[in-house]
Amino acid sequence: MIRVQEHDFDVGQEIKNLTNGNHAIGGVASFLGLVRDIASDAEISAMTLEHYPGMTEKMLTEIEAEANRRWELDASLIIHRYGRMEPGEQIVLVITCSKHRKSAFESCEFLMDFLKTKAPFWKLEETPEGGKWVDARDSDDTAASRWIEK
Amino acid sequence: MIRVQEHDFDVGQEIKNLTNGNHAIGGVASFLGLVRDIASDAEISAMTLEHYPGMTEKMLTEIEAEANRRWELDASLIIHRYGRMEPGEQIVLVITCSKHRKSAFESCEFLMDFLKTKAPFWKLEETPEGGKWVDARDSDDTAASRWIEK
Amino acid sequence: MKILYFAWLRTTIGKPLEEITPPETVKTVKDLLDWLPSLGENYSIVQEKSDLLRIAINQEYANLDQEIKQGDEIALFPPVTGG
Amino acid sequence: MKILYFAWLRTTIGKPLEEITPPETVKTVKDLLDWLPSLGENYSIVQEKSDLLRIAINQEYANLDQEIKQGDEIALFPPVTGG
Repeated sequence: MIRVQEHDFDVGQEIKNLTNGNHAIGGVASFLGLVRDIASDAEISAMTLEHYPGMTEKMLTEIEAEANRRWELDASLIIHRYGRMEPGEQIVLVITCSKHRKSAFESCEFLMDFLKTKAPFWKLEETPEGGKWVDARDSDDTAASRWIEK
Repeated sequence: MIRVQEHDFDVGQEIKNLTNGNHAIGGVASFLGLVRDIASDAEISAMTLEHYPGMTEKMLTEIEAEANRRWELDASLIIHRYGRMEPGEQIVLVITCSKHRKSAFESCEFLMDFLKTKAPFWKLEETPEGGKWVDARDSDDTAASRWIEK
Repeated sequence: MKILYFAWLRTTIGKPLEEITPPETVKTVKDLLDWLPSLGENYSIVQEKSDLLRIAINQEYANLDQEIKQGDEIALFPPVTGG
Repeated sequence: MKILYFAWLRTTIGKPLEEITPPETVKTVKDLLDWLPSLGENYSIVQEKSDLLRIAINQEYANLDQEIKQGDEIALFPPVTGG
Protein backbone atom coordinates (compact mmCIF):
# COMPACT_ATOMS: atom_id res chain seq x y z
CA MET A 1 0.00 0.00 0.00
CA ILE A 2 1.30 3.48 -0.78
CA ARG A 3 0.06 6.92 0.25
CA VAL A 4 1.23 10.38 -0.79
CA GLN A 5 -0.34 12.98 1.45
CA GLU A 6 0.08 16.46 2.92
CA HIS A 7 -1.17 15.63 6.43
CA ASP A 8 0.70 13.85 9.20
CA PHE A 9 0.38 10.14 10.06
CA ASP A 10 0.31 8.00 13.21
CA VAL A 11 3.09 5.36 13.16
CA GLY A 12 1.60 3.16 15.89
CA GLN A 13 -1.81 3.14 14.22
CA GLU A 14 -0.33 2.33 10.81
CA ILE A 15 1.57 -0.66 12.22
CA LYS A 16 -1.59 -1.87 13.98
CA ASN A 17 -3.67 -1.56 10.81
CA LEU A 18 -1.08 -3.45 8.80
CA THR A 19 -0.60 -6.38 11.20
CA ASN A 20 -4.11 -6.57 12.62
CA GLY A 21 -5.41 -10.13 12.59
CA ASN A 22 -2.53 -11.55 10.50
CA HIS A 23 -0.92 -14.05 12.87
CA ALA A 24 1.52 -15.28 10.25
CA ILE A 25 3.55 -12.10 10.77
CA GLY A 26 6.55 -12.58 13.04
CA GLY A 27 8.53 -9.42 12.31
CA VAL A 28 7.66 -5.82 11.51
CA ALA A 29 10.48 -3.53 10.39
CA SER A 30 9.84 0.16 10.02
CA PHE A 31 11.65 3.32 9.15
CA LEU A 32 10.47 6.81 10.04
CA GLY A 33 12.16 9.87 8.52
CA LEU A 34 12.02 13.17 10.41
CA VAL A 35 12.89 16.77 9.51
CA ARG A 36 16.26 17.69 11.04
CA ASP A 37 17.05 21.23 12.15
CA ILE A 38 20.61 21.14 10.82
CA ALA A 39 21.63 20.63 7.19
CA SER A 40 25.23 20.23 6.09
CA ASP A 41 25.99 23.91 6.45
CA ALA A 42 23.02 25.80 7.87
CA GLU A 43 20.29 25.83 10.46
CA ILE A 44 16.91 24.96 9.06
CA SER A 45 13.70 26.59 10.23
CA ALA A 46 11.47 24.52 7.94
CA MET A 47 11.41 22.74 4.62
CA THR A 48 8.97 22.31 1.77
CA LEU A 49 8.71 19.05 -0.12
CA GLU A 50 7.72 19.46 -3.75
CA HIS A 51 6.70 16.38 -5.70
CA TYR A 52 5.43 15.25 -9.10
CA PRO A 53 1.82 14.18 -8.55
CA GLY A 54 1.07 11.06 -10.54
CA MET A 55 4.67 10.01 -11.11
CA THR A 56 5.25 9.86 -7.34
CA GLU A 57 2.43 7.36 -6.88
CA LYS A 58 3.59 5.42 -9.95
CA MET A 59 7.18 5.14 -8.70
CA LEU A 60 6.22 4.20 -5.14
CA THR A 61 3.85 1.53 -6.46
CA GLU A 62 6.63 0.12 -8.67
CA ILE A 63 9.16 0.13 -5.83
CA GLU A 64 6.74 -1.63 -3.49
CA ALA A 65 5.88 -4.24 -6.14
CA GLU A 66 9.59 -4.88 -6.65
CA ALA A 67 10.11 -5.42 -2.88
CA ASN A 68 7.22 -7.89 -2.86
CA ARG A 69 8.78 -9.69 -5.80
CA ARG A 70 12.15 -10.00 -4.05
CA TRP A 71 10.94 -10.89 -0.54
CA GLU A 72 8.02 -12.86 0.83
CA LEU A 73 6.13 -10.12 2.62
CA ASP A 74 2.82 -10.36 4.42
CA ALA A 75 2.20 -6.64 4.21
CA SER A 76 3.97 -3.40 3.37
CA LEU A 77 3.27 0.31 3.48
CA ILE A 78 4.92 3.46 2.19
CA ILE A 79 3.66 6.88 3.28
CA HIS A 80 5.39 10.01 1.99
CA ARG A 81 4.31 13.53 2.81
CA TYR A 82 4.67 16.69 0.73
CA GLY A 83 4.27 20.37 1.60
CA ARG A 84 5.79 22.48 4.38
CA MET A 85 7.22 20.79 7.48
CA GLU A 86 9.12 21.98 10.53
CA PRO A 87 12.00 20.27 12.37
CA GLY A 88 10.84 17.18 14.23
CA GLU A 89 7.93 16.56 11.86
CA GLN A 90 7.45 13.18 10.20
CA ILE A 91 8.24 13.02 6.46
CA VAL A 92 8.23 9.38 5.44
CA LEU A 93 7.24 6.00 6.84
CA VAL A 94 8.06 2.55 5.46
CA ILE A 95 6.75 -0.59 7.15
CA THR A 96 7.38 -4.19 6.06
CA CYS A 97 5.86 -7.28 7.67
CA SER A 98 7.17 -10.78 7.19
CA LYS A 99 7.38 -14.17 8.84
CA HIS A 100 11.01 -13.61 9.80
CA ARG A 101 13.02 -10.55 10.67
CA LYS A 102 15.65 -10.85 7.93
CA SER A 103 13.22 -10.28 5.06
CA ALA A 104 11.42 -7.53 7.00
CA PHE A 105 14.68 -5.64 7.63
CA GLU A 106 16.08 -6.11 4.14
CA SER A 107 12.93 -5.10 2.28
CA CYS A 108 12.50 -2.04 4.52
CA GLU A 109 16.05 -0.87 3.73
CA PHE A 110 15.53 -1.64 0.05
CA LEU A 111 12.36 0.46 -0.06
CA MET A 112 14.05 3.41 1.63
CA ASP A 113 17.12 3.22 -0.63
CA PHE A 114 15.02 3.16 -3.79
CA LEU A 115 12.58 5.76 -2.61
CA LYS A 116 15.55 8.07 -1.92
CA THR A 117 16.84 7.74 -5.48
CA LYS A 118 13.67 7.19 -7.56
CA ALA A 119 10.66 8.89 -5.97
CA PRO A 120 10.24 12.40 -7.44
CA PHE A 121 10.44 14.57 -4.32
CA TRP A 122 12.59 17.67 -3.88
CA LYS A 123 13.41 19.40 -0.60
CA LEU A 124 13.56 23.18 -0.35
CA GLU A 125 15.09 24.17 2.99
CA GLU A 126 14.39 27.49 4.68
CA THR A 127 17.74 28.70 6.02
CA PRO A 128 18.80 32.09 7.46
CA GLU A 129 20.14 32.83 3.93
CA GLY A 130 16.80 32.03 2.30
CA GLY A 131 15.36 29.02 0.46
CA LYS A 132 17.88 26.42 -0.67
CA TRP A 133 17.23 23.33 -2.81
CA VAL A 134 18.86 20.31 -1.24
CA ASP A 135 21.53 18.57 -3.34
CA ALA A 136 21.22 14.83 -3.94
CA ARG A 137 23.73 12.79 -1.93
CA ASP A 138 26.15 10.40 -3.65
CA SER A 139 25.78 8.08 -0.66
CA ASP A 140 22.14 7.55 -1.61
CA ASP A 141 23.13 6.33 -5.07
CA THR A 142 25.71 4.05 -3.46
CA ALA A 143 23.11 2.69 -1.05
CA ALA A 144 20.67 1.98 -3.88
CA SER A 145 23.31 0.38 -6.11
CA ARG A 146 23.88 -2.51 -3.68
CA TRP A 147 20.43 -3.90 -4.54
CA ILE A 148 21.16 -4.25 -8.25
CA GLU A 149 20.64 -7.89 -9.17
CA LYS A 150 23.73 -9.44 -10.69
CA MET B 1 17.19 2.45 27.53
CA ILE B 2 16.09 -1.11 28.20
CA ARG B 3 12.92 -2.55 29.75
CA VAL B 4 11.99 -6.12 30.64
CA GLN B 5 8.33 -6.33 31.46
CA GLU B 6 5.29 -8.60 31.51
CA HIS B 7 2.77 -6.04 30.21
CA ASP B 8 2.28 -4.90 26.63
CA PHE B 9 3.73 -1.70 25.11
CA ASP B 10 2.61 0.99 22.65
CA VAL B 11 5.01 1.25 19.68
CA GLY B 12 3.83 4.68 18.51
CA GLN B 13 4.10 6.14 22.01
CA GLU B 14 7.58 4.68 22.53
CA ILE B 15 8.84 6.21 19.26
CA LYS B 16 7.32 9.56 20.24
CA ASN B 17 8.92 9.49 23.71
CA LEU B 18 12.30 8.64 22.22
CA THR B 19 12.37 11.30 19.49
CA ASN B 20 10.40 14.01 21.27
CA GLY B 21 12.14 17.37 21.04
CA ASN B 22 15.35 16.00 19.55
CA HIS B 23 15.53 17.68 16.15
CA ALA B 24 18.95 16.22 15.37
CA ILE B 25 17.26 12.87 14.64
CA GLY B 26 16.70 12.24 10.94
CA GLY B 27 15.96 8.51 10.97
CA VAL B 28 14.18 6.12 13.29
CA ALA B 29 14.50 2.40 12.60
CA SER B 30 12.41 -0.04 14.56
CA PHE B 31 11.70 -3.73 14.77
CA LEU B 32 8.64 -5.25 16.37
CA GLY B 33 8.46 -9.00 17.02
CA LEU B 34 5.04 -10.67 17.19
CA VAL B 35 3.83 -14.12 18.28
CA ARG B 36 3.11 -16.27 15.21
CA ASP B 37 0.42 -18.93 15.21
CA ILE B 38 2.50 -21.43 13.23
CA ALA B 39 5.82 -22.92 14.32
CA SER B 40 7.96 -25.14 12.11
CA ASP B 41 5.72 -28.15 12.63
CA ALA B 42 2.67 -27.29 14.71
CA GLU B 43 -0.08 -24.79 15.31
CA ILE B 44 0.50 -22.63 18.34
CA SER B 45 -2.27 -21.53 20.66
CA ALA B 46 0.03 -19.49 22.91
CA MET B 47 3.57 -19.28 24.21
CA THR B 48 5.26 -18.52 27.49
CA LEU B 49 8.53 -16.62 27.61
CA GLU B 50 10.74 -17.59 30.54
CA HIS B 51 13.73 -15.42 31.33
CA TYR B 52 16.59 -15.03 33.80
CA PRO B 53 15.77 -11.92 35.86
CA GLY B 54 18.91 -9.92 36.48
CA MET B 55 20.98 -11.46 33.70
CA THR B 56 18.41 -10.38 31.10
CA GLU B 57 18.73 -6.73 32.09
CA LYS B 58 22.50 -7.06 32.29
CA MET B 59 22.78 -8.56 28.77
CA LEU B 60 20.37 -6.08 27.16
CA THR B 61 22.27 -3.19 28.78
CA GLU B 62 25.57 -4.57 27.44
CA ILE B 63 24.14 -5.09 23.93
CA GLU B 64 22.73 -1.57 23.86
CA ALA B 65 26.02 -0.07 25.07
CA GLU B 66 27.86 -1.97 22.34
CA ALA B 67 25.50 -0.58 19.66
CA ASN B 68 26.11 2.92 20.97
CA ARG B 69 29.85 2.30 20.82
CA ARG B 70 29.66 1.15 17.18
CA TRP B 71 27.19 3.71 15.83
CA GLU B 72 26.50 7.36 16.59
CA LEU B 73 22.98 7.10 17.95
CA ASP B 74 20.81 9.85 19.35
CA ALA B 75 18.57 7.44 21.23
CA SER B 76 17.81 3.73 21.48
CA LEU B 77 15.33 1.49 23.24
CA ILE B 78 14.92 -2.23 23.80
CA ILE B 79 11.70 -3.61 25.31
CA HIS B 80 11.32 -7.36 25.80
CA ARG B 81 8.30 -9.00 27.39
CA TYR B 82 8.12 -12.23 29.38
CA GLY B 83 5.17 -14.38 30.46
CA ARG B 84 2.29 -15.86 28.49
CA MET B 85 1.35 -14.39 25.09
CA GLU B 86 -1.11 -15.35 22.36
CA PRO B 87 -0.65 -15.16 18.56
CA GLY B 88 -0.56 -11.59 17.32
CA GLU B 89 0.76 -10.22 20.63
CA GLN B 90 3.87 -8.04 20.75
CA ILE B 91 7.02 -9.68 22.18
CA VAL B 92 9.94 -7.38 21.53
CA LEU B 93 10.58 -3.85 20.32
CA VAL B 94 13.89 -2.30 19.29
CA ILE B 95 14.12 1.35 18.24
CA THR B 96 17.23 3.22 17.14
CA CYS B 97 17.42 6.92 16.30
CA SER B 98 20.24 8.54 14.39
CA LYS B 99 21.06 11.46 12.12
CA HIS B 100 21.05 9.23 9.05
CA ARG B 101 19.16 6.11 8.09
CA LYS B 102 22.16 3.83 7.55
CA SER B 103 23.27 3.85 11.19
CA ALA B 104 19.68 3.60 12.41
CA PHE B 105 19.02 0.50 10.26
CA GLU B 106 22.35 -1.18 11.00
CA SER B 107 22.22 -0.70 14.76
CA CYS B 108 18.61 -1.90 14.89
CA GLU B 109 19.54 -5.13 13.07
CA PHE B 110 22.61 -5.53 15.25
CA LEU B 111 20.53 -5.22 18.42
CA MET B 112 18.00 -7.79 17.21
CA ASP B 113 20.70 -10.25 16.11
CA PHE B 114 22.51 -10.06 19.43
CA LEU B 115 19.39 -10.10 21.51
CA LYS B 116 18.36 -13.30 19.69
CA THR B 117 21.61 -15.06 20.60
CA LYS B 118 22.58 -13.49 23.96
CA ALA B 119 19.50 -12.40 25.92
CA PRO B 120 18.42 -15.22 28.28
CA PHE B 121 14.85 -15.83 27.12
CA TRP B 122 13.29 -19.22 26.33
CA LYS B 123 10.05 -19.83 24.47
CA LEU B 124 7.67 -22.60 25.51
CA GLU B 125 5.01 -23.07 22.83
CA GLU B 126 1.58 -24.49 23.57
CA THR B 127 0.81 -26.90 20.72
CA PRO B 128 -1.95 -29.51 20.28
CA GLU B 129 0.67 -32.06 21.50
CA GLY B 130 1.39 -30.06 24.66
CA GLY B 131 4.14 -27.66 25.74
CA LYS B 132 7.26 -27.63 23.55
CA TRP B 133 10.48 -25.73 24.17
CA VAL B 134 11.57 -23.94 21.02
CA ASP B 135 14.95 -24.98 19.60
CA ALA B 136 17.51 -22.29 18.88
CA ARG B 137 17.98 -21.59 15.16
CA ASP B 138 21.36 -21.86 13.49
CA SER B 139 20.37 -18.93 11.27
CA ASP B 140 20.34 -16.71 14.38
CA ASP B 141 23.97 -17.60 15.15
CA THR B 142 24.84 -16.90 11.52
CA ALA B 143 23.08 -13.55 11.67
CA ALA B 144 24.92 -12.57 14.84
CA SER B 145 28.31 -13.73 13.55
CA ARG B 146 28.37 -11.14 10.75
CA TRP B 147 28.83 -8.38 13.36
CA ILE B 148 32.06 -9.83 14.75
CA GLU B 149 34.74 -7.19 14.38
CA LYS B 150 37.70 -8.39 12.37
CA MET C 1 3.23 18.31 -25.99
CA LYS C 2 3.07 19.04 -22.26
CA ILE C 3 6.33 19.69 -20.43
CA LEU C 4 6.71 20.01 -16.62
CA TYR C 5 9.57 21.52 -14.60
CA PHE C 6 10.34 20.80 -10.95
CA ALA C 7 12.46 22.24 -8.12
CA TRP C 8 15.16 24.70 -9.34
CA LEU C 9 14.32 23.97 -12.97
CA ARG C 10 10.83 25.29 -12.25
CA THR C 11 12.06 28.40 -10.44
CA THR C 12 14.71 29.21 -13.06
CA ILE C 13 12.50 28.67 -16.09
CA GLY C 14 9.78 30.48 -14.19
CA LYS C 15 6.79 28.21 -14.72
CA PRO C 16 5.69 24.77 -13.53
CA LEU C 17 4.48 23.55 -16.93
CA GLU C 18 3.66 24.62 -20.47
CA GLU C 19 2.52 23.40 -23.86
CA ILE C 20 5.35 23.28 -26.40
CA THR C 21 5.33 22.57 -30.12
CA PRO C 22 8.86 21.56 -31.15
CA PRO C 23 9.64 21.27 -34.89
CA GLU C 24 9.45 17.86 -36.54
CA THR C 25 13.23 17.48 -36.41
CA VAL C 26 12.95 17.04 -32.63
CA LYS C 27 12.62 13.28 -32.33
CA THR C 28 14.44 12.30 -29.12
CA VAL C 29 14.90 13.62 -25.59
CA LYS C 30 18.35 14.85 -26.60
CA ASP C 31 16.87 16.77 -29.56
CA LEU C 32 14.38 18.37 -27.18
CA LEU C 33 17.08 19.50 -24.75
CA ASP C 34 19.06 21.00 -27.66
CA TRP C 35 15.98 22.84 -28.90
CA LEU C 36 14.61 24.14 -25.55
CA PRO C 37 17.17 27.01 -25.16
CA SER C 38 15.69 28.57 -28.33
CA LEU C 39 12.60 29.38 -26.23
CA GLY C 40 14.45 31.98 -24.16
CA GLU C 41 17.38 32.81 -21.93
CA ASN C 42 15.97 31.05 -18.87
CA TYR C 43 15.98 27.75 -20.69
CA SER C 44 19.77 27.67 -21.08
CA ILE C 45 19.83 26.00 -17.65
CA VAL C 46 18.95 22.68 -19.29
CA GLN C 47 22.31 22.84 -21.08
CA GLU C 48 24.32 24.37 -18.23
CA LYS C 49 23.14 21.82 -15.70
CA SER C 50 22.82 18.87 -18.07
CA ASP C 51 24.68 16.62 -15.58
CA LEU C 52 21.98 17.23 -13.00
CA LEU C 53 19.06 16.80 -15.36
CA ARG C 54 16.63 13.90 -14.98
CA ILE C 55 13.95 13.25 -17.59
CA ALA C 56 10.64 11.43 -17.41
CA ILE C 57 8.33 10.56 -20.30
CA ASN C 58 4.78 9.80 -19.25
CA GLN C 59 5.92 9.57 -15.63
CA GLU C 60 8.65 6.98 -16.25
CA TYR C 61 12.39 7.72 -16.20
CA ALA C 62 13.77 8.16 -19.70
CA ASN C 63 17.16 8.24 -21.45
CA LEU C 64 18.57 10.89 -23.79
CA ASP C 65 18.09 8.74 -26.89
CA GLN C 66 14.50 7.83 -26.11
CA GLU C 67 11.95 8.98 -28.68
CA ILE C 68 9.27 11.54 -27.88
CA LYS C 69 5.98 11.94 -29.66
CA GLN C 70 2.87 14.10 -29.75
CA GLY C 71 0.76 13.76 -26.60
CA ASP C 72 3.67 12.70 -24.38
CA GLU C 73 3.99 14.22 -20.91
CA ILE C 74 7.64 15.23 -20.56
CA ALA C 75 9.14 16.23 -17.20
CA LEU C 76 12.53 17.77 -16.43
CA PHE C 77 13.86 17.81 -12.88
CA PRO C 78 17.01 17.60 -10.73
CA PRO C 79 18.06 14.42 -8.88
CA VAL C 80 15.42 13.59 -6.29
CA THR C 81 15.94 14.41 -2.61
CA GLY C 82 12.93 13.04 -0.76
CA GLY C 83 12.76 10.49 2.04
CA MET D 1 26.91 -21.82 45.97
CA LYS D 2 23.63 -20.94 44.25
CA ILE D 3 22.78 -22.70 40.99
CA LEU D 4 19.84 -21.87 38.70
CA TYR D 5 18.24 -23.94 35.93
CA PHE D 6 16.13 -22.61 33.05
CA ALA D 7 13.77 -23.96 30.36
CA TRP D 8 14.02 -27.76 29.87
CA LEU D 9 16.93 -27.99 32.29
CA ARG D 10 14.62 -26.64 34.99
CA THR D 11 11.75 -28.99 34.10
CA THR D 12 14.03 -32.05 33.85
CA ILE D 13 15.98 -31.40 37.02
CA GLY D 14 12.69 -30.46 38.64
CA LYS D 15 13.57 -27.22 40.38
CA PRO D 16 14.40 -23.65 39.37
CA LEU D 17 17.32 -23.21 41.76
CA GLU D 18 19.13 -24.72 44.74
CA GLU D 19 22.09 -24.32 47.08
CA ILE D 20 24.86 -26.79 46.31
CA THR D 21 28.11 -27.57 48.13
CA PRO D 22 30.48 -29.26 45.72
CA PRO D 23 33.71 -30.81 47.14
CA GLU D 24 36.92 -28.78 47.04
CA THR D 25 38.13 -30.73 43.98
CA VAL D 26 35.45 -28.92 41.92
CA LYS D 27 37.36 -25.87 40.70
CA THR D 28 36.03 -25.13 37.19
CA VAL D 29 32.74 -25.14 35.33
CA LYS D 30 33.76 -28.43 33.72
CA ASP D 31 34.43 -29.99 37.16
CA LEU D 32 30.97 -28.85 38.25
CA LEU D 33 29.25 -30.43 35.24
CA ASP D 34 31.13 -33.70 35.89
CA TRP D 35 30.08 -33.65 39.54
CA LEU D 36 26.40 -32.63 39.17
CA PRO D 37 25.12 -36.10 38.01
CA SER D 38 26.17 -37.45 41.44
CA LEU D 39 23.22 -35.48 42.89
CA GLY D 40 20.65 -37.78 41.25
CA GLU D 41 19.36 -39.34 38.05
CA ASN D 42 17.67 -36.14 36.77
CA TYR D 43 21.00 -34.37 36.66
CA SER D 44 22.45 -36.71 34.01
CA ILE D 45 20.86 -34.33 31.46
CA VAL D 46 23.80 -31.94 31.90
CA GLN D 47 26.03 -34.67 30.41
CA GLU D 48 23.57 -35.99 27.84
CA LYS D 49 22.82 -32.56 26.44
CA SER D 50 26.25 -31.05 26.99
CA ASP D 51 26.24 -29.64 23.42
CA LEU D 52 23.16 -27.59 24.21
CA LEU D 53 24.34 -26.36 27.58
CA ARG D 54 25.06 -22.68 28.18
CA ILE D 55 26.64 -21.52 31.43
CA ALA D 56 26.62 -18.17 33.22
CA ILE D 57 28.65 -17.19 36.27
CA ASN D 58 27.26 -14.17 38.10
CA GLN D 59 25.01 -13.43 35.13
CA GLU D 60 27.79 -13.38 32.53
CA TYR D 61 28.40 -16.10 29.93
CA ALA D 62 31.20 -18.46 31.02
CA ASN D 63 33.44 -21.11 29.45
CA LEU D 64 34.04 -24.67 30.61
CA ASP D 65 37.50 -23.90 31.97
CA GLN D 66 36.42 -20.84 33.90
CA GLU D 67 36.95 -21.08 37.70
CA ILE D 68 34.05 -21.08 40.12
CA LYS D 69 34.19 -20.03 43.73
CA GLN D 70 32.12 -19.81 46.87
CA GLY D 71 29.35 -17.22 46.60
CA ASP D 72 29.13 -17.40 42.81
CA GLU D 73 25.71 -17.50 41.15
CA ILE D 74 25.89 -20.27 38.56
CA ALA D 75 23.19 -20.73 35.88
CA LEU D 76 22.68 -23.59 33.42
CA PHE D 77 20.37 -23.18 30.44
CA PRO D 78 19.78 -24.15 26.80
CA PRO D 79 20.59 -21.82 23.87
CA VAL D 80 18.36 -18.76 24.14
CA THR D 81 15.24 -18.39 21.96
CA GLY D 82 13.82 -14.95 22.74
CA GLY D 83 13.17 -12.04 20.45
